[in-house]
Amino acid sequence: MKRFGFRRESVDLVACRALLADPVAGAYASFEGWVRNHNEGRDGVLRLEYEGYEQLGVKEGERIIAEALARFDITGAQCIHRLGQLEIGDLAVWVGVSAAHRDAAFAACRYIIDEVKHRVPIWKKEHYADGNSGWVNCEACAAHAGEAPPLQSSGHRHEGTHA
Amino acid sequence: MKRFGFRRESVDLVACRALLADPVAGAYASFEGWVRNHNEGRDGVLRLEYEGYEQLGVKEGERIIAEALARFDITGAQCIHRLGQLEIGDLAVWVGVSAAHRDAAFAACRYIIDEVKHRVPIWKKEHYADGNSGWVNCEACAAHAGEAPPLQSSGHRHEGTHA
Amino acid sequence: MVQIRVEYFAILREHVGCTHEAVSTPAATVGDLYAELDRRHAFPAVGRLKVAVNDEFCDWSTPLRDGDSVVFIPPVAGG
Amino acid sequence: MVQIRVEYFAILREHVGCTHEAVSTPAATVGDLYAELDRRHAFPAVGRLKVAVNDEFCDWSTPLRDGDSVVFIPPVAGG
Repeated sequence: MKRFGFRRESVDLVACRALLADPVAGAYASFEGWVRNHNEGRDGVLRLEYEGYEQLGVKEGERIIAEALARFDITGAQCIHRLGQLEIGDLAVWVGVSAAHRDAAFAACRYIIDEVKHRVPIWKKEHYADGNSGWVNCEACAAHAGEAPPLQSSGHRHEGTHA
Repeated sequence: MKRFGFRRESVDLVACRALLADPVAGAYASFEGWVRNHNEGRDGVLRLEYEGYEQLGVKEGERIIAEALARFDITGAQCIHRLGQLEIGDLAVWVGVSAAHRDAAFAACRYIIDEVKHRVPIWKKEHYADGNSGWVNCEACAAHAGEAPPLQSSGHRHEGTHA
Repeated sequence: MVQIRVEYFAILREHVGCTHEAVSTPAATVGDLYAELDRRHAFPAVGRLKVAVNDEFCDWSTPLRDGDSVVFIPPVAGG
Repeated sequence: MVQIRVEYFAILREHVGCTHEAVSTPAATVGDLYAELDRRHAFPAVGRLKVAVNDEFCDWSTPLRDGDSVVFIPPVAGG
Protein backbone atom coordinates (compact mmCIF):
# COMPACT_ATOMS: atom_id res chain seq x y z
CA MET A 1 0.00 0.00 0.00
CA LYS A 2 0.91 3.67 -0.17
CA ARG A 3 1.95 3.37 -3.80
CA PHE A 4 -0.79 5.73 -4.95
CA GLY A 5 -1.39 9.12 -3.41
CA PHE A 6 -2.99 12.51 -3.84
CA ARG A 7 -1.04 15.70 -3.21
CA ARG A 8 -2.29 19.24 -2.73
CA GLU A 9 1.25 20.65 -2.92
CA SER A 10 3.82 20.35 -5.68
CA VAL A 11 5.43 16.96 -6.13
CA ASP A 12 9.10 16.33 -5.29
CA LEU A 13 10.05 14.21 -8.29
CA VAL A 14 13.53 13.45 -6.99
CA ALA A 15 12.09 11.93 -3.84
CA CYS A 16 9.39 10.08 -5.80
CA ARG A 17 11.88 8.49 -8.15
CA ALA A 18 14.13 7.52 -5.23
CA LEU A 19 11.31 5.33 -3.85
CA LEU A 20 11.85 3.02 -6.80
CA ALA A 21 15.63 2.56 -6.43
CA ASP A 22 16.49 -1.14 -6.52
CA PRO A 23 19.81 -2.82 -7.35
CA VAL A 24 18.07 -5.37 -9.58
CA ALA A 25 16.32 -2.65 -11.60
CA GLY A 26 17.98 -1.77 -14.91
CA ALA A 27 15.06 0.16 -16.34
CA TYR A 28 12.90 3.01 -15.13
CA ALA A 29 9.99 4.38 -17.14
CA SER A 30 7.99 7.36 -16.03
CA PHE A 31 5.05 9.34 -17.28
CA GLU A 32 3.97 12.81 -16.30
CA GLY A 33 0.76 14.58 -17.24
CA TRP A 34 1.38 18.30 -17.56
CA VAL A 35 -1.28 21.01 -17.66
CA ARG A 36 -1.37 22.17 -21.27
CA ASN A 37 -2.89 25.30 -22.74
CA HIS A 38 -5.36 23.44 -24.97
CA ASN A 39 -7.69 20.46 -24.70
CA GLU A 40 -9.77 18.59 -27.24
CA GLY A 41 -9.35 21.26 -29.85
CA ARG A 42 -10.08 24.13 -27.48
CA ASP A 43 -7.29 26.69 -27.02
CA GLY A 44 -6.93 29.25 -24.29
CA VAL A 45 -6.89 27.01 -21.26
CA LEU A 46 -5.54 29.25 -18.47
CA ARG A 47 -5.53 26.89 -15.52
CA LEU A 48 -7.10 23.76 -14.14
CA GLU A 49 -8.72 22.63 -10.96
CA TYR A 50 -8.60 18.98 -9.94
CA GLU A 51 -11.07 17.57 -7.45
CA GLY A 52 -10.82 14.03 -6.14
CA TYR A 53 -13.01 11.62 -4.24
CA GLU A 54 -10.03 10.73 -2.14
CA GLN A 55 -11.25 7.84 -0.01
CA LEU A 56 -12.29 5.81 -3.04
CA GLY A 57 -9.53 7.25 -5.23
CA VAL A 58 -6.66 5.94 -3.16
CA LYS A 59 -8.25 2.49 -3.00
CA GLU A 60 -8.74 2.37 -6.76
CA GLY A 61 -5.24 3.73 -7.35
CA GLU A 62 -3.71 1.07 -5.12
CA ARG A 63 -5.71 -1.60 -6.95
CA ILE A 64 -4.36 -0.39 -10.29
CA ILE A 65 -0.77 -0.54 -9.05
CA ALA A 66 -1.31 -3.98 -7.56
CA GLU A 67 -2.66 -5.12 -10.95
CA ALA A 68 0.43 -3.74 -12.69
CA LEU A 69 2.73 -5.54 -10.23
CA ALA A 70 0.86 -8.79 -10.87
CA ARG A 71 0.70 -8.49 -14.67
CA PHE A 72 4.15 -7.18 -15.50
CA ASP A 73 7.63 -8.26 -14.45
CA ILE A 74 8.44 -5.07 -12.58
CA THR A 75 10.17 -4.32 -9.30
CA GLY A 76 8.19 -1.27 -8.23
CA ALA A 77 5.51 1.23 -9.23
CA GLN A 78 4.26 4.51 -7.81
CA CYS A 79 1.69 7.11 -8.81
CA ILE A 80 0.87 10.55 -7.48
CA HIS A 81 -1.99 12.76 -8.63
CA ARG A 82 -2.25 16.44 -7.81
CA LEU A 83 -5.44 18.04 -6.52
CA GLY A 84 -6.37 21.70 -6.35
CA GLN A 85 -5.58 24.55 -8.68
CA LEU A 86 -2.82 24.07 -11.26
CA GLU A 87 -1.25 26.40 -13.79
CA ILE A 88 -0.08 25.68 -17.35
CA GLY A 89 3.07 23.55 -17.21
CA ASP A 90 2.36 22.16 -13.75
CA LEU A 91 2.64 18.46 -13.14
CA ALA A 92 -0.82 16.91 -12.73
CA VAL A 93 0.09 13.25 -12.44
CA TRP A 94 3.28 11.23 -12.14
CA VAL A 95 3.76 7.50 -12.70
CA GLY A 96 7.10 5.78 -12.11
CA VAL A 97 7.94 2.12 -12.72
CA SER A 98 11.18 0.21 -12.19
CA ALA A 99 11.98 -3.19 -13.70
CA ALA A 100 14.89 -5.39 -14.66
CA HIS A 101 14.13 -4.76 -18.34
CA ARG A 102 12.55 -1.95 -20.28
CA ASP A 103 9.69 -3.84 -21.97
CA ALA A 104 7.96 -4.42 -18.67
CA ALA A 105 8.74 -0.93 -17.38
CA PHE A 106 7.15 0.77 -20.39
CA ALA A 107 4.14 -1.58 -20.49
CA ALA A 108 3.37 -1.20 -16.80
CA CYS A 109 3.81 2.58 -16.88
CA ARG A 110 1.37 2.82 -19.77
CA TYR A 111 -1.07 0.48 -18.06
CA ILE A 112 -1.08 2.52 -14.85
CA ILE A 113 -1.65 5.91 -16.47
CA ASP A 114 -4.39 4.52 -18.73
CA GLU A 115 -6.23 2.91 -15.87
CA VAL A 116 -5.79 5.87 -13.54
CA LYS A 117 -7.32 8.17 -16.14
CA HIS A 118 -10.29 5.87 -16.62
CA ARG A 119 -10.97 4.57 -13.16
CA VAL A 120 -9.79 6.90 -10.40
CA PRO A 121 -12.51 9.40 -9.38
CA ILE A 122 -10.80 12.67 -10.23
CA TRP A 123 -12.45 15.57 -12.02
CA LYS A 124 -10.86 18.38 -13.95
CA LYS A 125 -12.35 21.83 -14.37
CA GLU A 126 -10.82 23.95 -17.09
CA HIS A 127 -10.78 27.74 -16.91
CA TYR A 128 -10.53 29.47 -20.28
CA ALA A 129 -9.18 32.82 -21.40
CA ASP A 130 -12.70 33.88 -22.44
CA GLY A 131 -13.88 33.61 -18.84
CA ASN A 132 -15.74 30.34 -19.31
CA SER A 133 -15.02 27.17 -17.44
CA GLY A 134 -16.17 23.60 -17.60
CA TRP A 135 -15.83 20.14 -16.11
CA VAL A 136 -13.98 18.03 -18.65
CA ASN A 137 -15.93 15.00 -19.93
CA CYS A 138 -19.05 16.00 -18.06
CA GLU A 139 -20.27 19.04 -19.94
CA ALA A 140 -19.07 17.69 -23.29
CA CYS A 141 -20.51 14.24 -22.61
CA ALA A 142 -23.77 15.77 -21.48
CA ALA A 143 -24.07 17.69 -24.73
CA HIS A 144 -23.55 14.46 -26.66
CA ALA A 145 -25.50 12.21 -24.39
CA GLY A 146 -28.69 14.19 -23.90
CA GLU A 147 -30.51 12.60 -21.01
CA ALA A 148 -28.29 9.66 -20.30
CA PRO A 149 -29.98 7.05 -18.14
CA PRO A 150 -27.97 6.82 -14.96
CA LEU A 151 -29.58 3.58 -13.92
CA GLN A 152 -27.64 1.35 -16.29
CA SER A 153 -25.12 -0.79 -14.50
CA SER A 154 -21.84 0.96 -15.12
CA GLY A 155 -18.61 -0.69 -16.19
CA HIS A 156 -15.16 0.57 -15.39
CA ARG A 157 -14.60 2.56 -18.58
CA HIS A 158 -15.96 5.50 -20.43
CA GLU A 159 -14.95 7.31 -23.52
CA GLY A 160 -12.70 10.13 -22.33
CA THR A 161 -9.64 10.69 -24.51
CA HIS A 162 -6.93 12.90 -23.12
CA ALA A 163 -3.14 13.16 -23.12
CA MET B 1 21.03 19.94 -32.48
CA LYS B 2 22.33 19.45 -28.94
CA ARG B 3 19.49 17.10 -28.13
CA PHE B 4 21.84 14.17 -27.57
CA GLY B 5 24.89 14.36 -25.35
CA PHE B 6 27.45 12.39 -23.41
CA ARG B 7 28.27 13.22 -19.77
CA ARG B 8 31.22 12.14 -17.66
CA GLU B 9 29.60 13.53 -14.50
CA SER B 10 26.26 12.68 -12.93
CA VAL B 11 23.18 13.94 -14.74
CA ASP B 12 20.97 16.70 -13.31
CA LEU B 13 17.56 15.23 -14.10
CA VAL B 14 15.66 18.31 -12.96
CA ALA B 15 17.55 20.46 -15.45
CA CYS B 16 17.20 17.85 -18.20
CA ARG B 17 13.46 17.60 -17.79
CA ALA B 18 13.13 21.39 -17.73
CA LEU B 19 14.55 21.53 -21.28
CA LEU B 20 11.32 19.93 -22.46
CA ALA B 21 8.89 22.32 -20.78
CA ASP B 22 6.34 23.54 -23.32
CA PRO B 23 2.86 25.00 -22.74
CA VAL B 24 1.38 22.82 -25.48
CA ALA B 25 2.80 19.63 -23.96
CA GLY B 26 0.36 17.61 -21.88
CA ALA B 27 2.44 14.46 -21.73
CA TYR B 28 6.01 13.67 -20.75
CA ALA B 29 7.46 10.17 -20.99
CA SER B 30 10.93 9.35 -19.81
CA PHE B 31 13.16 6.33 -19.67
CA GLU B 32 16.24 5.77 -17.57
CA GLY B 33 18.70 2.93 -17.78
CA TRP B 34 20.10 2.14 -14.35
CA VAL B 35 23.17 0.05 -13.61
CA ARG B 36 21.86 -3.23 -12.22
CA ASN B 37 23.66 -5.93 -10.32
CA HIS B 38 23.02 -8.65 -12.92
CA ASN B 39 23.05 -8.97 -16.70
CA GLU B 40 21.99 -11.75 -19.04
CA GLY B 41 21.68 -14.27 -16.26
CA ARG B 42 24.99 -13.36 -14.64
CA ASP B 43 24.84 -12.07 -11.06
CA GLY B 44 27.50 -10.23 -9.15
CA VAL B 45 27.96 -7.19 -11.38
CA LEU B 46 29.84 -4.72 -9.16
CA ARG B 47 30.24 -1.76 -11.49
CA LEU B 48 30.34 -0.74 -15.13
CA GLU B 49 32.55 1.27 -17.38
CA TYR B 50 31.10 2.99 -20.44
CA GLU B 51 33.33 4.04 -23.30
CA GLY B 52 32.01 6.04 -26.24
CA TYR B 53 33.18 6.98 -29.70
CA GLU B 54 31.97 10.48 -29.03
CA GLN B 55 32.41 12.24 -32.37
CA LEU B 56 30.30 9.67 -34.19
CA GLY B 57 28.10 8.99 -31.18
CA VAL B 58 26.71 12.50 -30.92
CA LYS B 59 25.97 12.58 -34.65
CA GLU B 60 24.14 9.26 -34.52
CA GLY B 61 22.31 10.31 -31.36
CA GLU B 62 21.16 13.55 -32.99
CA ARG B 63 19.98 11.58 -36.04
CA ILE B 64 17.92 9.29 -33.85
CA ILE B 65 16.24 12.22 -32.12
CA ALA B 66 15.59 13.94 -35.44
CA GLU B 67 13.96 10.72 -36.67
CA ALA B 68 11.76 10.61 -33.58
CA LEU B 69 10.70 14.23 -34.09
CA ALA B 70 9.82 13.46 -37.71
CA ARG B 71 7.97 10.19 -37.05
CA PHE B 72 5.98 11.04 -33.94
CA ASP B 73 3.77 13.96 -33.00
CA ILE B 74 6.00 15.20 -30.21
CA THR B 75 7.11 18.63 -29.06
CA GLY B 76 10.60 17.79 -27.83
CA ALA B 77 13.06 15.00 -27.13
CA GLN B 78 16.40 14.76 -25.36
CA CYS B 79 18.85 12.00 -24.54
CA ILE B 80 21.94 11.88 -22.35
CA HIS B 81 24.31 8.94 -21.98
CA ARG B 82 26.87 8.63 -19.22
CA LEU B 83 30.47 7.65 -19.90
CA GLY B 84 33.10 6.48 -17.45
CA GLN B 85 32.81 4.34 -14.36
CA LEU B 86 29.37 3.79 -12.86
CA GLU B 87 28.18 2.00 -9.74
CA ILE B 88 25.07 -0.12 -9.17
CA GLY B 89 22.02 2.14 -9.17
CA ASP B 90 23.66 4.91 -11.17
CA LEU B 91 21.85 6.39 -14.13
CA ALA B 92 23.47 5.24 -17.38
CA VAL B 93 21.10 6.79 -19.90
CA TRP B 94 18.15 9.17 -19.81
CA VAL B 95 15.56 9.81 -22.52
CA GLY B 96 12.85 12.44 -22.14
CA VAL B 97 10.04 13.22 -24.57
CA SER B 98 7.26 15.78 -24.40
CA ALA B 99 4.11 15.74 -26.54
CA ALA B 100 0.55 16.99 -26.57
CA HIS B 101 -0.68 13.43 -26.01
CA ARG B 102 0.73 10.37 -24.33
CA ASP B 103 0.61 7.90 -27.24
CA ALA B 104 3.26 9.83 -29.13
CA ALA B 105 5.32 10.51 -26.01
CA PHE B 106 5.55 6.82 -25.10
CA ALA B 107 6.18 5.68 -28.68
CA ALA B 108 8.94 8.21 -29.31
CA CYS B 109 10.61 7.53 -25.96
CA ARG B 110 10.67 3.82 -26.73
CA TYR B 111 11.95 4.47 -30.24
CA ILE B 112 14.82 6.61 -29.01
CA ILE B 113 16.08 4.23 -26.34
CA ASP B 114 15.84 1.24 -28.69
CA GLU B 115 17.76 3.00 -31.45
CA VAL B 116 20.35 4.46 -29.09
CA LYS B 117 21.10 1.01 -27.71
CA HIS B 118 21.50 -0.45 -31.19
CA ARG B 119 23.19 2.32 -33.10
CA VAL B 120 25.19 4.70 -30.91
CA PRO B 121 28.82 3.55 -30.53
CA ILE B 122 28.99 3.01 -26.78
CA TRP B 123 30.57 0.02 -25.11
CA LYS B 124 29.99 -1.37 -21.66
CA LYS B 125 32.53 -3.28 -19.62
CA GLU B 126 31.16 -5.16 -16.65
CA HIS B 127 33.23 -5.86 -13.56
CA TYR B 128 32.13 -8.87 -11.55
CA ALA B 129 32.41 -9.84 -7.90
CA ASP B 130 34.65 -12.78 -8.85
CA GLY B 131 37.27 -10.41 -10.24
CA ASN B 132 36.46 -11.04 -13.88
CA SER B 133 35.34 -8.40 -16.32
CA GLY B 134 34.12 -8.34 -19.88
CA TRP B 135 32.90 -6.16 -22.71
CA VAL B 136 29.17 -6.78 -23.06
CA ASN B 137 28.10 -8.18 -26.45
CA CYS B 138 31.68 -8.50 -27.64
CA GLU B 139 33.01 -11.38 -25.60
CA ALA B 140 29.66 -13.20 -25.58
CA CYS B 141 29.09 -12.59 -29.29
CA ALA B 142 32.60 -13.78 -30.04
CA ALA B 143 31.96 -17.05 -28.24
CA HIS B 144 28.80 -17.56 -30.30
CA ALA B 145 30.10 -16.20 -33.53
CA GLY B 146 33.44 -17.94 -33.80
CA GLU B 147 35.37 -16.16 -36.51
CA ALA B 148 32.76 -13.76 -37.76
CA PRO B 149 33.69 -12.28 -41.13
CA PRO B 150 34.10 -8.54 -40.59
CA LEU B 151 33.99 -7.79 -44.27
CA GLN B 152 30.25 -8.20 -44.70
CA SER B 153 28.50 -4.95 -45.29
CA SER B 154 27.01 -4.09 -41.92
CA GLY B 155 23.48 -2.91 -41.28
CA HIS B 156 22.41 -0.73 -38.42
CA ARG B 157 21.38 -3.49 -36.05
CA HIS B 158 22.78 -6.42 -34.19
CA GLU B 159 21.35 -8.82 -31.68
CA GLY B 160 22.05 -7.28 -28.28
CA THR B 161 19.20 -7.61 -25.80
CA HIS B 162 19.42 -5.55 -22.67
CA ALA B 163 17.16 -3.63 -20.35
CA MET C 1 -36.84 4.81 5.97
CA VAL C 2 -33.04 4.86 6.11
CA GLN C 3 -30.65 7.67 6.95
CA ILE C 4 -28.13 8.16 4.13
CA ARG C 5 -25.24 10.56 3.73
CA VAL C 6 -24.85 11.70 0.13
CA GLU C 7 -21.58 13.32 -0.97
CA TYR C 8 -21.27 15.46 -4.08
CA PHE C 9 -18.18 16.12 -6.16
CA ALA C 10 -17.27 18.31 -9.10
CA ILE C 11 -20.18 19.20 -11.42
CA LEU C 12 -22.75 17.67 -9.07
CA ARG C 13 -21.31 19.52 -6.05
CA GLU C 14 -21.55 22.80 -7.94
CA HIS C 15 -25.05 22.02 -9.17
CA VAL C 16 -26.44 21.02 -5.77
CA GLY C 17 -24.47 23.73 -3.99
CA CYS C 18 -23.11 21.60 -1.17
CA THR C 19 -20.50 18.90 -0.58
CA HIS C 20 -22.89 16.55 1.21
CA GLU C 21 -26.35 16.19 2.61
CA ALA C 22 -28.16 13.90 5.03
CA VAL C 23 -31.16 12.21 3.47
CA SER C 24 -33.96 10.28 5.10
CA THR C 25 -35.42 8.13 2.36
CA PRO C 26 -37.71 5.20 1.62
CA ALA C 27 -35.45 4.26 -1.35
CA ALA C 28 -34.58 0.57 -1.45
CA THR C 29 -31.55 0.81 -3.75
CA VAL C 30 -28.94 3.38 -4.71
CA GLY C 31 -30.73 3.65 -8.06
CA ASP C 32 -33.99 4.50 -6.30
CA LEU C 33 -32.12 7.08 -4.22
CA TYR C 34 -30.69 8.67 -7.36
CA ALA C 35 -34.15 8.91 -8.91
CA GLU C 36 -35.53 10.53 -5.77
CA LEU C 37 -32.69 13.07 -5.53
CA ASP C 38 -32.88 13.76 -9.26
CA ARG C 39 -36.51 14.82 -8.82
CA ARG C 40 -35.41 17.20 -6.08
CA HIS C 41 -32.18 18.57 -7.63
CA ALA C 42 -32.72 18.03 -11.38
CA PHE C 43 -29.14 16.79 -11.80
CA PRO C 44 -27.42 17.84 -15.01
CA ALA C 45 -26.99 15.20 -17.73
CA VAL C 46 -23.31 14.31 -17.59
CA GLY C 47 -23.11 11.04 -19.48
CA ARG C 48 -22.86 7.75 -17.67
CA LEU C 49 -22.69 8.03 -13.90
CA LYS C 50 -21.10 5.47 -11.63
CA VAL C 51 -21.95 5.11 -7.98
CA ALA C 52 -20.18 4.16 -4.77
CA VAL C 53 -21.51 3.07 -1.38
CA ASN C 54 -19.23 3.37 1.64
CA ASP C 55 -16.27 4.25 -0.58
CA GLU C 56 -16.52 1.26 -2.91
CA PHE C 57 -17.91 1.15 -6.43
CA CYS C 58 -21.24 -0.69 -6.58
CA ASP C 59 -24.18 -1.47 -8.86
CA TRP C 60 -27.24 0.69 -9.08
CA SER C 61 -29.24 -2.22 -7.65
CA THR C 62 -27.24 -2.27 -4.40
CA PRO C 63 -29.66 -2.16 -1.46
CA LEU C 64 -29.40 0.80 0.89
CA ARG C 65 -28.72 0.27 4.56
CA ASP C 66 -29.15 2.76 7.35
CA GLY C 67 -26.00 4.86 7.74
CA ASP C 68 -24.67 4.23 4.24
CA SER C 69 -22.62 6.89 2.51
CA VAL C 70 -23.43 7.29 -1.19
CA VAL C 71 -21.50 9.10 -3.94
CA PHE C 72 -22.67 9.59 -7.52
CA ILE C 73 -19.61 9.66 -9.76
CA PRO C 74 -19.70 11.73 -12.96
CA PRO C 75 -17.33 10.78 -15.80
CA VAL C 76 -13.80 11.14 -14.48
CA ALA C 77 -11.00 13.17 -16.03
CA GLY C 78 -7.78 12.53 -14.18
CA GLY C 79 -4.32 12.86 -15.67
CA MET D 1 50.47 4.39 -50.02
CA VAL D 2 48.14 6.47 -47.88
CA GLN D 3 48.58 7.77 -44.35
CA ILE D 4 45.65 6.69 -42.15
CA ARG D 5 44.85 7.34 -38.51
CA VAL D 6 43.20 4.33 -36.87
CA GLU D 7 41.38 4.77 -33.56
CA TYR D 8 40.57 1.91 -31.22
CA PHE D 9 37.79 1.69 -28.65
CA ALA D 10 36.75 -0.76 -25.98
CA ILE D 11 37.78 -4.37 -26.57
CA LEU D 12 39.93 -3.47 -29.58
CA ARG D 13 41.68 -0.67 -27.67
CA GLU D 14 42.51 -3.07 -24.87
CA HIS D 15 43.65 -5.74 -27.32
CA VAL D 16 45.89 -3.46 -29.37
CA GLY D 17 47.07 -1.60 -26.29
CA CYS D 18 46.64 1.93 -27.64
CA THR D 19 43.87 4.39 -28.45
CA HIS D 20 45.13 5.15 -31.97
CA GLU D 21 47.95 4.54 -34.38
CA ALA D 22 49.24 6.11 -37.60
CA VAL D 23 49.38 3.62 -40.47
CA SER D 24 51.05 3.93 -43.82
CA THR D 25 49.31 1.41 -46.02
CA PRO D 26 48.79 0.28 -49.62
CA ALA D 27 45.21 -0.77 -48.72
CA ALA D 28 42.61 0.46 -51.23
CA THR D 29 39.54 0.10 -49.00
CA VAL D 30 38.71 0.09 -45.31
CA GLY D 31 38.13 -3.65 -45.66
CA ASP D 32 41.64 -4.11 -47.01
CA LEU D 33 42.98 -2.01 -44.15
CA TYR D 34 41.15 -4.19 -41.62
CA ALA D 35 42.63 -7.34 -43.15
CA GLU D 36 46.12 -5.86 -43.02
CA LEU D 37 45.79 -4.75 -39.39
CA ASP D 38 44.21 -8.06 -38.43
CA ARG D 39 47.33 -9.85 -39.67
CA ARG D 40 49.43 -7.59 -37.47
CA HIS D 41 47.23 -7.45 -34.34
CA ALA D 42 45.19 -10.68 -34.58
CA PHE D 43 42.01 -8.86 -33.52
CA PRO D 44 39.68 -10.83 -31.27
CA ALA D 45 36.51 -12.21 -32.83
CA VAL D 46 33.75 -9.95 -31.50
CA GLY D 47 30.83 -10.67 -33.79
CA ARG D 48 29.94 -8.33 -36.59
CA LEU D 49 32.07 -5.21 -36.76
CA LYS D 50 30.97 -1.92 -38.26
CA VAL D 51 33.35 0.69 -39.53
CA ALA D 52 33.50 4.48 -39.75
CA VAL D 53 35.64 6.80 -41.84
CA ASN D 54 36.04 10.40 -40.73
CA ASP D 55 33.38 9.95 -38.04
CA GLU D 56 30.65 8.58 -40.31
CA PHE D 57 29.53 4.99 -40.73
CA CYS D 58 30.58 3.55 -44.08
CA ASP D 59 30.78 0.31 -46.05
CA TRP D 60 33.76 -1.98 -45.97
CA SER D 61 34.28 -1.20 -49.65
CA THR D 62 34.80 2.52 -49.01
CA PRO D 63 38.05 3.65 -50.69
CA LEU D 64 40.77 5.03 -48.43
CA ARG D 65 42.10 8.52 -48.98
CA ASP D 66 45.24 10.01 -47.55
CA GLY D 67 44.57 11.51 -44.14
CA ASP D 68 41.43 9.49 -43.43
CA SER D 69 40.57 8.54 -39.88
CA VAL D 70 39.20 4.99 -39.50
CA VAL D 71 37.42 3.36 -36.57
CA PHE D 72 36.44 -0.32 -36.37
CA ILE D 73 33.29 -0.55 -34.27
CA PRO D 74 32.65 -3.69 -32.20
CA PRO D 75 29.06 -4.56 -31.24
CA VAL D 76 27.74 -1.70 -29.14
CA ALA D 77 26.15 -1.96 -25.71
CA GLY D 78 24.80 1.38 -24.67
CA GLY D 79 21.92 1.90 -22.26
